[in-house]
Amino acid sequence: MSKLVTMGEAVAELVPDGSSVVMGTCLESMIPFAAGHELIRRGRRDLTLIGPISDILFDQLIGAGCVARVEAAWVGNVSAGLGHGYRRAAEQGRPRRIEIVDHSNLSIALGLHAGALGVPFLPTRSLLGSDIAAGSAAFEEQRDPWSDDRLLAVRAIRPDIAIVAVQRSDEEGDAHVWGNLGVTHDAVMAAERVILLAEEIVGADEIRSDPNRVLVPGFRVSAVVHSPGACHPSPVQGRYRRDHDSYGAYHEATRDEDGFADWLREWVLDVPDRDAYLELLGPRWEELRDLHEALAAPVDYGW
Amino acid sequence: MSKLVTMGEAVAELVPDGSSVVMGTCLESMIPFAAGHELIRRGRRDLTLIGPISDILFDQLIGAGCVARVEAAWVGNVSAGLGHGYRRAAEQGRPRRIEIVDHSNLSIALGLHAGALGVPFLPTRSLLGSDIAAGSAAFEEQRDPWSDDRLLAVRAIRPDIAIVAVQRSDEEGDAHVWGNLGVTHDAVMAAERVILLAEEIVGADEIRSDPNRVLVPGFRVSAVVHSPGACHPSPVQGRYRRDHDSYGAYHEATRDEDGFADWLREWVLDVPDRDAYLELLGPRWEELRDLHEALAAPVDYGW
Amino acid sequence: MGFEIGELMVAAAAREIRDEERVFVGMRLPMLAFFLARRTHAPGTVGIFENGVVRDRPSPAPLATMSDTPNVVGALWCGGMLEPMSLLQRREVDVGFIGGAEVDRFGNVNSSYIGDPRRPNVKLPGSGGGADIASLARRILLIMPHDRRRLTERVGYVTSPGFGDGPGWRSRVGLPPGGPSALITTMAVFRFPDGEALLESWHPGFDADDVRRETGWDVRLAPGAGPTEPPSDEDLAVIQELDPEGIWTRR
Amino acid sequence: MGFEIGELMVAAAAREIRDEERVFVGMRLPMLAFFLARRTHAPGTVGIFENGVVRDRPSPAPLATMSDTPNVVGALWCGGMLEPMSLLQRREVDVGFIGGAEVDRFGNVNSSYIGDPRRPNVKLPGSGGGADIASLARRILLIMPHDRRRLTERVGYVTSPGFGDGPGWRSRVGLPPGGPSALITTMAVFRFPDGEALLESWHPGFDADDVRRETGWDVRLAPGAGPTEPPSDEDLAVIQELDPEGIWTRR
Repeated sequence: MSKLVTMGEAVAELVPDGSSVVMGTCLESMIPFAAGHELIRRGRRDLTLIGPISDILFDQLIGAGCVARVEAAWVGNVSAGLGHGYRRAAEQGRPRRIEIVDHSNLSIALGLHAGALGVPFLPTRSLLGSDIAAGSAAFEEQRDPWSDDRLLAVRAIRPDIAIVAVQRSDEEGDAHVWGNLGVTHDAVMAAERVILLAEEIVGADEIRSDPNRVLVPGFRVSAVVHSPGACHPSPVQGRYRRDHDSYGAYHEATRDEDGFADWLREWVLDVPDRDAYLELLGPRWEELRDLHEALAAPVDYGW
Repeated sequence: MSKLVTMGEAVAELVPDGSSVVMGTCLESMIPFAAGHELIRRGRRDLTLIGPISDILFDQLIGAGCVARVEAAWVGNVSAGLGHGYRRAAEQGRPRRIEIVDHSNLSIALGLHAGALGVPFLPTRSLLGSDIAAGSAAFEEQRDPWSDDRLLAVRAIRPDIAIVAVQRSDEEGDAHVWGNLGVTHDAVMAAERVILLAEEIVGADEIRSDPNRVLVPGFRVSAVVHSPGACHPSPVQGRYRRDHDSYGAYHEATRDEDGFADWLREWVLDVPDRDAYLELLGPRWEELRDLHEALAAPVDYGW
Repeated sequence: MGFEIGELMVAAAAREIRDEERVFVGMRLPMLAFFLARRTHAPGTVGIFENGVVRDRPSPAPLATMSDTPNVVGALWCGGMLEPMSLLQRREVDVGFIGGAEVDRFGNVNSSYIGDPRRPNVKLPGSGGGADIASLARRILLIMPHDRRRLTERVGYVTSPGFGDGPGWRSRVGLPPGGPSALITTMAVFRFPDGEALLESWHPGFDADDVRRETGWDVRLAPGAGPTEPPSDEDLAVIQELDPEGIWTRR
Repeated sequence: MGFEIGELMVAAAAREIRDEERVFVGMRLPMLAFFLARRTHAPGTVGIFENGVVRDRPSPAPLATMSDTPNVVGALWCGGMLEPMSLLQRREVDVGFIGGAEVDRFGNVNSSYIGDPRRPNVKLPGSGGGADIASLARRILLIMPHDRRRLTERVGYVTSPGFGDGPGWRSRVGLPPGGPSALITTMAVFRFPDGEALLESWHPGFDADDVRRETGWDVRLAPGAGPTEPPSDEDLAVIQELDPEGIWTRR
């Protein structure tokens, strides 16, 4: 049964106001910017954003006023450092106050892993003595029942929805993904609903030819959006490179609120969909897709 | 730096008497029988065997008197049911008494996963009320700090050594493996030392062409043994099928201790190495390797 | 009777699977039941194997174990054991199959020890994934040969927990809701409406008294108990296609 | 002076890496230091990136982030984040690099909040993996710009724990042994023999008093303190090969 929908349909039906959304699960690559921009265009409000290192995607959604709460290890601009949108919200409450639940990369990975495993928490030896854990509802100190060692229990994170990008998917949501995967697998297993942004839609037999590379059984996927270029300016292995200049330009353009508003209009609000966005990029988009081939060695699942 | 050694060298140097050894990590496939037979030939004693479902490998080692302790979810003969060697040891203490630490598949997977993650335990909702957990040193009841729900803490398992088979490896232990993987990844990460049995030795560039398919960073591997056919009679995806008849024949031949001794002599003690073993199989070995090809779809890691 | 008991058991088990359900599939009869359900009334089911395979089509060749090479080919997903087990623990598995050496009136299963575990008369292979399926699936189906020594008042060792000592036990020990919904034997089908086995039907060639004689507890009838519904012609055609040599259903 | 401070910092950091060590590699100067060490005295080191990449050769093209496409190509291993983090937690990572906005006399790092966290003057991006590296690596190397406001007596918020309030603190709170072994700044190198920063060396163009003036705590000298060893010609040649446009070392 095909789960193919447009980005607009996916966001409209699966991401209501107030949803908790995990994105940016591969860290600096495969960030689903196209979905974030659609959330902004639809004026989503009171979202909880969850992710290890979201690069500028979270900054954009926060700056656009979509976000009530952030659970993350790092929010900023990987190329330029600080994120102005995040800072304005955290420091001045503009455009609105946000609640921040601080994590480290390991603790957010463990929270999602607990959600994926179906247990209420997972223990770690990290963050003991860090102010990240002190007084946070995401953590509880506990003891190892055998050694009595101190441990930190990281509470399970179960997002309402995971939005992740994949290189190729069939129409039912059986998908191949490759490259650095970050917390993608656990995010998709922990979330109640999953939207895949697929660079390419392929036949089911192509996916089934390599079941070890399948992200997640398709029955955990709610919707598949065919959205080539969905991750620009972040990279997708085998599809396009990172557009470093975009990050610098965003940093410069969004130093103040007026600049942010202008940036948002130019790149999000006045852009109807991803195709129009890619057109706006001009010849740069072609250049970013001019890659050196690097084919994986053949694998025979012979039986 | 090459880690290539013979099976004899690997077992002699890395698996002393008294070692705890995890094997059979893929469940019914890729069981490292060749390594088990070498352990028997070298007269290893007081081993602890760890694995979910070991099929007849554990039965053979127990029957040969190599084993002091078994930590497993299931020990027997998947084709025929009960394992006579295991029964004789557990019921009559012959050839020696063994200690049995009962697990379920999930609990042994979690024990190894805890070892892999570097935490002293992992919580589960399984096995509450099962006699497997009652009074076992492998488990402690605990409570979720948030909901106060009952949970079972599964103690970390950190084997001295993991012996696993792979389809192909380079000389440094960077290896590709495919098919159903069971607890292989966690076993290799949890163990202090790792021996890989490689069906094929390939160049480093072949492995590096597909880093997502690499089992484990090579620095966790202590030794690589080039041992085609190491898993017979269990199957290896893309290499050979399961030899079902061997399991039935073993079951019939080992009903009593004399029969077991005869079987052991014929298939292990009088067989100097794996090449001789495969010769003993005769034309059957050729037939088992006559497979239907099933190639994975190409993947481009283009950059 | 134009069919074997094995075929009837497969058809009876298949009827327990509803469309779109996620099924923890064992080998032999359960696997046939799963694919029969898929081919008849439940085309949207998905099968999950604990070795790390998820699939919805029969494998291209018959299987003796779930890790045989044909089971990976054409799979929807393939990886490690923790993922299928996590689906269970997240309560996303609707139904799982369990066998065992002994079962009792409350659906508890022993597949570990006959006699004192410290010096057993018989050491059975153990849980495998059975105890996890029994703990965590939303409901389980028990498949067993019918024998007075196997269907016993109280198992000596609970490998795979059913309803313990009766209503309320699962939540008291911390287990999620679940437990056996049916016990399908070579003679009969039992149900567990309140945690205790009630005889629902007996297979062709047997009656309730036969079942009583071969059961180790005091058999009580479910309301409306009667003969087991035989497999349909369609069921039989599909089963014979899935198991052409009758290895599992006709030996 | 025939080199830039960035090049000196890279060479100084590289000298901290011993052969065969497993290094948690950050971007920029730490990555250059790792590959410099590999090319000179430590050919057996392996680099681990928290996004799931393990590699021992420089990527085929320069990286701005660890998830750039060239970093995956030719990697020894690539997967999820939990695996590199588990190597840390299993204490198999010998050395990790950390930066941050503020560091104090006991090597605690703040990369979260300047001012009251509930109403911060500056909201910094946060830990990323820094707090985990600081908690779990066998030792860490701190790399920072030298500035009196950044090298402060006591950080207002401990993102990445160093030695807390001094000797014994790590074990008291439950952290494994570890903590900073060196703080390499744009002016100087400090060591932490007993959990407290001692000035070991000052870079060319500076002396101990310059460092004192630009440091927010009362600077104490390590025994034998003196000028920082400059990069060798070989160091400089390799650095210039790794960073031909001087993006990180010369901007």
